[in-house]
Order: sequence, then structure tokens, then C-alpha cells
Amino acid sequence: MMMNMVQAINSALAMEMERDPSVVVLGEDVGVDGGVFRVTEGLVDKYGEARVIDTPLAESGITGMAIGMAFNGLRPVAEIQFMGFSYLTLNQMINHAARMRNRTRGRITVPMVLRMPYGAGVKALEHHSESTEALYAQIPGLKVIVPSTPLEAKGLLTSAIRDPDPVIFLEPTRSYRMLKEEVPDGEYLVPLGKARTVQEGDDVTVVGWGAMIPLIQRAVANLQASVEIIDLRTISPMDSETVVESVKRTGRAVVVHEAPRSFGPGAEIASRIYEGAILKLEAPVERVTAPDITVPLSKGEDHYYVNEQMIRDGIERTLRF
Amino acid sequence: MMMNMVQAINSALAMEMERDPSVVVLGEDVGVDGGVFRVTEGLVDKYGEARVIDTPLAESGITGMAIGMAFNGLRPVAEIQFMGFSYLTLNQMINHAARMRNRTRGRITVPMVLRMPYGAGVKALEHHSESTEALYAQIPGLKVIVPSTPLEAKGLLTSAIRDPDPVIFLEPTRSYRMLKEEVPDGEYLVPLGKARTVQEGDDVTVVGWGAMIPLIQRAVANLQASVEIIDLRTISPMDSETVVESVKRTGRAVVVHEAPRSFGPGAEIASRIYEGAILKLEAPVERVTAPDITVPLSKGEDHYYVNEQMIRDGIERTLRF
Amino acid sequence: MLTDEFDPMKGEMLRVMDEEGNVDPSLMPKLSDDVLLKAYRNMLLTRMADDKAVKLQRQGRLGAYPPSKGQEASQLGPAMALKEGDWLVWAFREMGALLWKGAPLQTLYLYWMGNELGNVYPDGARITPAVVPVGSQIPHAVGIAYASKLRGEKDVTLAYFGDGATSEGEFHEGLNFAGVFHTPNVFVCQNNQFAISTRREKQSASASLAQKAIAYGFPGILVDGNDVLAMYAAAKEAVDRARKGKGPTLIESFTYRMSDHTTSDDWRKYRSKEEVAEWERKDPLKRFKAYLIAQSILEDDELLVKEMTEIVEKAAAEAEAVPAPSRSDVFAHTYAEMPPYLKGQLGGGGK
Amino acid sequence: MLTDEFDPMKGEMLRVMDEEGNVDPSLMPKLSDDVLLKAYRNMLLTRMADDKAVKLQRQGRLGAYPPSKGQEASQLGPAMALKEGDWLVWAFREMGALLWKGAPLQTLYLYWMGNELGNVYPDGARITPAVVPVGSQIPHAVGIAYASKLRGEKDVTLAYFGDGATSEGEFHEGLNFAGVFHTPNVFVCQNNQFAISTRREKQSASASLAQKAIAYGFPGILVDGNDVLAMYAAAKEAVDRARKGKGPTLIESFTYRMSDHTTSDDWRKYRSKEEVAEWERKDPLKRFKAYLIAQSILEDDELLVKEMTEIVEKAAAEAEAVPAPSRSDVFAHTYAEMPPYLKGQLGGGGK
Ligand SMILES: Cc1ncc(C[n+]2csc(CCOP(=O)(O)OP(=O)(O)O)c2C)c(N)n1
Ligand SMILES: Cc1ncc(C[n+]2csc(CCOP(=O)(O)OP(=O)(O)O)c2C)c(N)n1
Ligand SMILES: [Mg+2]
Ligand SMILES: [Mg+2]
Repeated sequence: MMMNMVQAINSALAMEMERDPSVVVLGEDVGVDGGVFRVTEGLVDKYGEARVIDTPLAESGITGMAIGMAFNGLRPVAEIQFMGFSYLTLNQMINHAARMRNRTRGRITVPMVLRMPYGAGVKALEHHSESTEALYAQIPGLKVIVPSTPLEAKGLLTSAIRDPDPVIFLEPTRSYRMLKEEVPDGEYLVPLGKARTVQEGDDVTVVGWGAMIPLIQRAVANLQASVEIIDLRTISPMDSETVVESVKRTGRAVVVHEAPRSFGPGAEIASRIYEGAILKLEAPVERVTAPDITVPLSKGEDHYYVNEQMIRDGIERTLRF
Repeated sequence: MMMNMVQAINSALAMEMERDPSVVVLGEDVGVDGGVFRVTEGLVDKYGEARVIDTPLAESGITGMAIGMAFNGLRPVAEIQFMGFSYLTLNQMINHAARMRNRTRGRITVPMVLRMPYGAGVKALEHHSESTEALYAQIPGLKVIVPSTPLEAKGLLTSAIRDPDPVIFLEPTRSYRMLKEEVPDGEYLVPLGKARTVQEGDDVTVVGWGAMIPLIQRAVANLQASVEIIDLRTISPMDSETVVESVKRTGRAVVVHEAPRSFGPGAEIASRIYEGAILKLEAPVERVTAPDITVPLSKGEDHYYVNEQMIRDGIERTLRF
Repeated sequence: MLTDEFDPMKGEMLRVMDEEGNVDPSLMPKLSDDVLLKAYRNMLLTRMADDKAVKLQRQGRLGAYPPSKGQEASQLGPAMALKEGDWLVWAFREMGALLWKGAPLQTLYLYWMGNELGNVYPDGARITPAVVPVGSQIPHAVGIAYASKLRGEKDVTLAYFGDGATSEGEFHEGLNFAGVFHTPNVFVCQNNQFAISTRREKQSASASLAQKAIAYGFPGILVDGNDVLAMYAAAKEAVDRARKGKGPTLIESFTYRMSDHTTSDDWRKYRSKEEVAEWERKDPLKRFKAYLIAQSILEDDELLVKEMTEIVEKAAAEAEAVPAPSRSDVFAHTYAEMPPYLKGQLGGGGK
Repeated sequence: MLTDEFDPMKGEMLRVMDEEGNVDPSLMPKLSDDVLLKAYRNMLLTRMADDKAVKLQRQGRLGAYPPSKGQEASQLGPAMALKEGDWLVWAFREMGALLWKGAPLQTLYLYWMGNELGNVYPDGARITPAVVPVGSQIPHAVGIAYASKLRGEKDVTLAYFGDGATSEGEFHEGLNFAGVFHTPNVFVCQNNQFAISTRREKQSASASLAQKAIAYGFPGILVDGNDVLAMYAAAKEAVDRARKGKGPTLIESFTYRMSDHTTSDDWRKYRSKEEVAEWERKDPLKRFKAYLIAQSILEDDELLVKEMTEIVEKAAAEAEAVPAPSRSDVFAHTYAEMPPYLKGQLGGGGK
């Protein structure tokens, strides 16, 4: 069926709820409202209020409750309305979700998913355009996943729900309804922890994820150079092998992300590239990112967001080096 | 006067409270108890309960209240008992403290300090050995400072209290009582945002901060190589110029930190070194860090912490490359 | 004390004016005709400015916007109890309160149009900017009040938030701090029955939100939020209490959000037309107007409507005329002083 | 219902046994002599194991440790009300409760000695591990209870926390969720009058902590926490209520931390010897022993003390004999499956 990303995520949730009675969905307005982006639409009709749970307005409570549910045999999929409110979950995610397996030597585990829209591009209010994936990625014990297309979203979310460890699932707001593609109605899985080569090329490797992938595709469409595009998919634990192998071939790398530059994911990716491929590198790794400032309100956002030209400039800088 | 780091911090707090009636100290047990590490000892006797405020047990409340105080003319210095509990402050620090200046185009600002002990080495309970400075460092609008000696602590904290922006002040637990040095009784300032060259050398640059500085010093004491040691002091906004200039001379760099490797501060430092000095680099930047696991309880900690041998190995790898 | 007379634990609610605009004289607060008229003007302006904002949003000239419709009395009453030096800490649905306290309408529009200059109020207005993370402004209000108290100033800090906000930890921490430090705070919970689609009953099993004050050791009172006189009366008592150093108060305003949560929302998904119609009957403007006409303070509001239309149009035009921020505007206020690498990024475009 | 008879808002406190060990027969819960004796054994073991832990810490054989002294009744009573399938969610100062629920003493020692294996309880014990971030376990308890309820199981989840924890947002969010979802939870707040050096009075202006339940729409009760019979009675009623699907209860146990906060603390900094001596008179063990002797259930506890000494020594020795975790132990449980780079780090030593 042709689905946009919202529908694909909804389909993954519905399939997993159907298949496994221990899967529950919880969050603010996920029930009759179907979530502010309609991602959970219809689920409450099919699976009832006890499994599609409208919670009070409390992110730490949602997360802590999900963790407790996971201790006791459920597989909760909790929704945070926007990534900018997920900072309220960090005490629970860092101090409990990420550590319970290690703390109990594997006896108590936290198979949960924390879903949230992330990234910019919907001209939204303050705190609705965050890309702070590095906050989560630096925590051992958490997995951080970002899908880039509807198909990917279905496959990655299905795997995330079945994963034995806590997964942060970041949904690029901008891509929710951007395009439709064929997505299987039935079960579809994409393994976590494996990057995807979107397009092969010889001159330069461009690494991105989420809403950056279609942007990169558009940016390089008419370039002379032969560009390899890698969709990282899993920010952590990162599949740096695929990236490093590619850069060993191309000798050049550009990392593109929506987060501000400093201490962003690009720093880790660049470091792993240098560490793994330094002798093959023909130029420094380019980081094409937002600047180190707060996301501006909508009237100023053009000074912030990564655009196609910036990606082309980055590629050119590395080719010219 | 000879002071250890606890005394030096206490001295900075007392001086600033004396000098400026708008400086207040708040946190759990900071009053009659003098703080769990005795850092605020005696302040309540001198400045009273209204300025040295024992709060209820609520980190988000402490931080949010400090932010409000700053809106209304005070300069709060808030203490969080251990960095592992500071995740509860992140909503306030990221969504408000860091942004208020930009949000109001400079009309409302947040001159506050959030102090906390950080890092390992006191064989403490879970959550008492965190080094998650990169959580804070990636947030535009926040400053992140780590002193490495008593003298530095006094000078940097004094500057932090006077700084017009919110400062996260991380106190290396391990260094609190490790050594005494001469610290001026009176006013003493060290500017924020400037790295310090601890020791000059020609063969390799080793970058660290906090409790890593004395460890690095011991590690290299008997090496043949000529090692330049840089104490970063300010993790963000980072003085990468000093680091890059040094590496341009030495051609080799090792970054040492207590945080786990992936997405740690070392990735950003390494990236800036590559970007600024790639043509002078003779080897990849070595990252000597904790592994990507949760800090173990005390019986397992030797498998976690950075030690002198690891630093020497890192230096040797870069020299041998 | 109204807080003694009306016990939320017994389900008692303060109401001065009934749904037809008849006032209980024993509860009527002292307010001059002038001030009453000014209050009505404010409520009318709020209603009309709100309508306009929704229209602007539909035309793509303003971003997502949270309408105040139905909550004009609930917001205004407390603001009327403030003096100039008092602080007003709001969430995002209190336009009427801000207009009363001195924020120009064009500034508020500018904010919703996506310009940070919309958070810059006139000097000395003592209004904090819009706060989107629900409930997170509550501890700020306590800190502001603490600072006033520490310096021996008599200013009071009033904080608004919604029924949904009472579920957040920061509501709890903030109110608990206020109780412990006995700060000059007034907390106004605008219970408009919804947090987006989530009904008040699903927000908490507590019979009232006002009774939550019991957990913090200070008085709470439940007030008819569509009655501007009751809201004023309750807030006046609370502000006076705070100013006298007698600590904080929690006011639950029982009201209704007559429109969508924001312009991105569609209330038909989660509530019936009948329910909304029922509350339209209780419209705070109609009620107050009926009272003012019965008292011959107002004859008709046709002229006022015309006047307000002009004000609203002018404000919208002024806000739209403000140029978008420059690149250096969006970089300049990250820190008091720009670090060298940020200067590089400002200059560098792509880098 | 005890929760109806004892209203915390009126300052009423449930007490079954007075300070001399005399029992009010109308309130005496049904408990066999066997169980009463077993309870005393538990309290004695807890006291002695606690003493030993402090000694081990002083000798550098165990890390920082939070003594239970004075809180033996407070912890034990609620645990006695649980059945096997019920869950026990603790903070870090509830050794006695864990011993009752089936955690071996050597396991508890192992934890405080700094070994994660100390968090591994026997299969089916249904005890969550120690939680250091104050209050953060409370939402877990709600989630656990929700899962039981969803599956139609009758298990109850009991959660312990301190007076200090009631200030944290997570206490509020957790209890509010429990009220809304009507989960089978029992919340026991061990009010030992201190959060480190911070007195209960500085923690909240609420007259009691039990009355905070009013904010969440379920019953709260204040109980003499040094009276094991009262703690059992209150908890039994609450556990039964939860098991019948009638929702949560908050129990405030009014007790006293007779020792330091942890072995790193020194209580002389913030409280007087007189105050502590006053509470030593109310020692929960003395009181219960007096009762048992008066009832001829116990003659003397000399033999018991000897027996417990052996148990304690054996447990300490066993815990000390457990080898430190290997390098692969500390790496292996980060994820179910080790990512390639982590394997590299495990092997690589310095890298
Ligand atoms: C911490 C946080 N979580 C979620 C949201 C998304 N959100 C915006 S408004 C809102 C509902 C707020 O309800 P209430 O407090 O009753 O205020 P109202 O909108 O009714 O005025 C939600 C869930 C948010 N802004 N902040
Ligand atoms: C979130 C958090 N903040 C601070 C601490 C440090 N700390 C440990 S125990 C404690 C006091 C706890 O008081 P209470 O809840 O009354 O429990 P008690 O220690 O009296 O058993 C504090 C502040 C912590 N562990 N967690
Ligand atoms: Mg509401
Ligand atoms: Mg306590």
C-alpha cells in the first residue's frame, strides 16, 4: 500500500499490537485524538483504552511508568509530543532505562520504545524543532534510531518494538507527510544497527539520517561528482564500519545533520572516520550542520537550517581540498 | 593560604557573597550541614538562611527557582548534590536558562551558576560518578567549566558567578581534597573560555581537564617524549584555538576524558583539531576515555576508569603511528 | 476570607455574578465604573484580537496559535488585582492578561508570527515571555517572588498555567517551594477542562484542582472562571495576602476553552457540539455585558466593537511590518559575548 | 476502614501499640503468634545486620551505607502485608522489608560492597533493585501495577520512599498517575524526619505528608511508624483495597532515623543528642519486645541475638567471598547483544 510516514508508523504499531498482547501505547492524547500528528489514529478503537493509554501531562511520569511496565512483562511504546519536552524524561532514561540490564546483570530489562517527532521544518513554536539526538546517543544502554522514509519507518519501528533494549525512536517531523511510498501491509523488519547505502558513488561519501536524506538526494542530484549517500539509521550503537569502508573507497566524507555543530553527532562520526580511514582520507571530514545557536522562531529559521546549497558547498570544499 | 579545592570553592563563594548582596546559594543541605562535601560550610552563619538556602529535595525546582531569581536581579549559585541527579535539571537548563537571552533579545538573562561534583574516584554509590559534560556542552547558551586545581577552582568560580550567562560548574570529586596549594585569600579571577597550557612540549599535545590533569601529569612524568599538556578549563564555548595551535606545532594529539568514548567531548575536540590542523597532523588524534558502558559499582571500577598506563599507551600509539 | 468561606473539599465555588449577570452584593468587590468598563474593553479586545489571530493563521500570515476564546474573564480578573511593580508569569494562552498589564497587541502578534522581538515588552512591564513547556514557568515565579521578598520589596508574582500543567512535576516542585519559603505568589490554574484532547477528569483523580493546595500548606479556592468579578475578588484577596507576607494562594478558575487547543487542532475529534454550545451560553463576555447594561455602565458595545476592530487591524499591520530578524540577530544573543567560533559560523554561511 | 477513622487533616494517627507495648485490642490486627515472632526475628536481624554493615564500612570492607536503625517496624509492617506474587519496590533504606520478602542478607551486603550481583534476587522474589535517585522508583511502581491490572492478575505493588522524596516531581507524577489509572499500588512514605540534614518541616509546609493523597483522589493515612502492628494493619487494609481493584493508598509512617543518613554523614552537625535520645526511648524493637514478652510469645531474646549474630557473620563472609566482576562482566550487559565497537573496547584495554 502507498503510505506516508505517519501511516507507516501507525501500521507498525497496529501490527505489533495485533501480534503481541504485551505491546501497549501510552502518551498524551494518543487515544481518541490519535496523537497530535495522528500517528496513533484508530488504535484506541481497535485495542481499547487499557492498551492505548491517554496519560496525564507528565513526561517523566510517562517514561517512568513505561519502565515499570517493562519490568513487569509489557512492551510499552511511549510517545513524547515533541523532542523539546523529552528532556523531562532524561532522568528516567539515563538513570533507569539505560542501566537496568547492567544493574541487574540481565535479570530486569527494559524493552521499551520512546517515540517522538524531532527536527525542524514545520514552522512550529519554540521547542518544536529540536535535534538533540546526541543527548541520547552518548548514553550507553540506549539505542537511537531515525528513519528516513515511510518504508524504513515501518521496518525500523517494528524492530525497535521487538528489541530487548530501550530504543529512542526519532521521527523527522518534516518527513511525516512529505512523500508516500509502497510499504508492505504485513510484517516488515529492518534490523537495527545497520546503516543503509542509499546511493553508491566513488568521489565522496555523504552521511546523514532522517529528513537530511531526501535533502542530500536533492542537493547532489545534478552534481558532476559521483556521490555515495549513507543513511545511518541507527545513531547509536553506530554502524561506523559501513561508513568507514565507504570513506576508505571515496577518500572524502561529508556529514550532514540538523543539530548544532559542536558536540553534535557529526563529531563522533568524523572521529570514527579519521580513526578508521585516516590513511585513505584526501581531505578533512566536512560537517554540514546547524550553527551553535538556539533554533530561531520561524521568521529567522532560514539562517539556521541546513539547505541544499550548504550541502553542495560542503561537498565542494572536500573535493577541492 | 594553603587550600584544597573544597576550601578554594568555599572561599570564592564567601568572597562573592560578601562583595555582592545579590549572590545567593541554594540547594539541598547547603545550610547548616554545609553541603555533603562541606563546600558551603560556614556560609549560612555569615550570610543567613535567606541567602544560603536549604531547599526541599527537588532538582528541577531548585534550578527553576534559580532561573526565576536571576530574572529578578539575583545571582544564584545552585548546588546539585551529584551530577547523576542533574538530569532532572535539563528541562530547565536547556529550555530556559540557555535560551532566555536569545528568546528576549537580551532583555531577560540568566546569570546563574549550577555547581555540582562530577566524575569518579570516590568509590561511591551508583549515579555518583558521572562525567556527562557533553550533555551540557552541546547546548548553545550554556557554559561548561571544569577546574583542575584549588587555585583554578577559585578563579574560575569567581568568574562564573560574575558571568552574565548560565554556567555549569563541574567540580571533580576526586580532586576535592587531593592536594593543597597556595590560593589568594582575596579576589582572584581566571577568565572563562581560555585554555591553560600546563606544561610545554614539542612531541605531542595532551588535552584534558579536571581530575585528568594531575593524572596526565603523573602519567607523563617519566616519559622520554616532550609532552605539551593543555587544561581545557572551559568545555564550552571551547577555546579550540589554543589546542589547534599547539597541535600545529607538535603534530600529534591525545585527548583524555572520564566520559565514555562515543559522543563524548573528545569527539568534538578531535574534530576541531582535524579541521584546524590536518595538514600538520602526523597521526590520528588518540582518544583515551572510559569505554561505552555504564559506570560500574566500585568492585568493577578498575575496568572502567582511565589510568596512567592508558594515557601512556595513547601517547605511544600516536608517537609510533 | 473567601478562602475560608469557600472550601474546595466541600465542592464550594466562588461566584459573584450568575449566568444572567445578576450580582450577589455581599460578594461584590469594590471596583469603580471606570475600571469595570475598562475591564469589558479588555475582554472585548481580547476576543476580537483572538479572532483576528486565528484568521491570520488561516491566511498563513501567523503561525500556530492557541485561542483564548471563553477564558477572557479567567485571565483578566487576576491581572486586574496586580499593581505596576508586580510580576506576571504566563504560559501561552493569556493574551488578555498581558494586554491589561501593558503588553502592546502588536508585540503579542509579533511573537505568534515567529519573531523573538515579540517577547520584548515595554521596560518595567514585568512580564516574562511565553513559556511553551507546560508548567515549567511555575518554579520561575517562585524564584522571582523569592528575590522580591529577599530585598524586602512588596511586589507580588502572579503565575498562570492550565489544568494540564498540574500533572507536571514542576507544578508540584514549584508550589511546594512556595509553601516552604512562604513566597509572595499567586497561582492561577485556568482549568479550561482540556489539555489538548485530554479531559480534566483524566488529568487527575483529585475532585478539584484547588484542593491540591492542601498538599503545600497554603489556601486554595475554586472560582467560577467565567465570572470576571469572582476572579478579581479571589485574586485581590490572594494578592493582598501575598503582599502582606502571608504566603501563596492557589486559585482554580473553572472555565472552558471554547475554541481549538491551537489552530493545528480540531476539537470535533474529542468533544460534542452540544457540550460546546452549553458553554457558549456561559460566555464570560455576554454575562459581564448583561451586568454592565443592567447597571447602566454600558449602553451598547457597537461603538466599542468598531474601536477595537481598528486597534486590532492596526496592531496586525504593525506586526506584519516588522522586518524578519537578520542573520546577526539570530546569532547575537546566544551569549553576552560571541565566542570566536560562533563569529566564524556567523560569517561563514555554510560552515 | 482505618482510612476513614484516622483523618490526617485532623492530625489523627493510627497507633495500635503504645510506647510501653500495650495494645489497643479494638485495633489489633489478626496475626498468629508464629508470625509475630517471625516479625520480631526480622526486626532483630535487621538491627544487627545494620550494625554489622556500619562496622564493615568503618573497616573499609563495604562502601557508603544508609543505616535503617529505628525504621525496622516502619519497613517491616507493610512487607508483612504482601503475598508472594506481589511486587516490592524500594529505595535504599529498606533492608528489613527485603529480608522479609526473600532477599538473602549476603545479597544485600554484596550490593553495598559494590557488586551488581547484589541486585540479583532469587527468581520470583519480585523485588526491584536499590534506587538511588530519590523518588524515581515511584512511577516504576505504577507501571508494574498497571501491567498486573492489564493482565487481570491480582498482584499488588508496594513502593517505599522517604519524606524527602515527596518533594520530587516524580512522586507527584507517579501518585497522580496511580490515582487516574486506579492501579493496585500501596505507597509507603517512611517519614524519618530527615532528608540528610533537612528536616521534614523544611521539606513541605503540608501539615502531614499523608494528606498529600488528597491531591490525587485516593486515601491517605498517618501511622505511628515505630509500631509494627499499626504499620501492618494500615498496610494490610491498603493491600486488600488494591487487590480488590479499589485503587491506591498513601501511608505516611511517622518514624525517626536514629543513625546517620549514611556512613558518610555525621548527624551531630544538625540535631541534638537530646532529640535522638528522646527517639531512642521510642525504639520500635523495645516496644515490640515488651509486647511479646507481656503476651508470653517471647521469653527473652538472648538466644535469638546469638542466632542472628551467626547469620550476620555468615552472610558477611559469604558476600566478601564473592569475586569482583570480571572485565567482561562489566561490559556484557550494556545491551542484549554487544555492538562491534564495544567488543573492540572490551578487548582493547586502553582503547
Ligand atoms: C512539557 C510539555 N509537554 C507537552 C506539551 C504539548 N502541549 C502543549 S499545550 C498542551 C496542553 C496543555 O494543557 P493545559 O495545561 O490545560 O493548558 P491549556 O492548553 O488548556 O491552556 C500540551 C500537552 C508541552 N507544550 N509541554
Ligand atoms: C534525585 C536525588 N537528589 C539527591 C540525592 C542525594 N540524596 C540521597 S538520599 C537523600 C535524602 C533522601 O531523603 P528521604 O527521601 O527522606 O529518604 P531517607 O534518606 O530519609 O531514607 C538525598 C538528598 C539523590 N540520591 N537523588
Ligand atoms: Mg487546559
Ligand atoms: Mg527521610
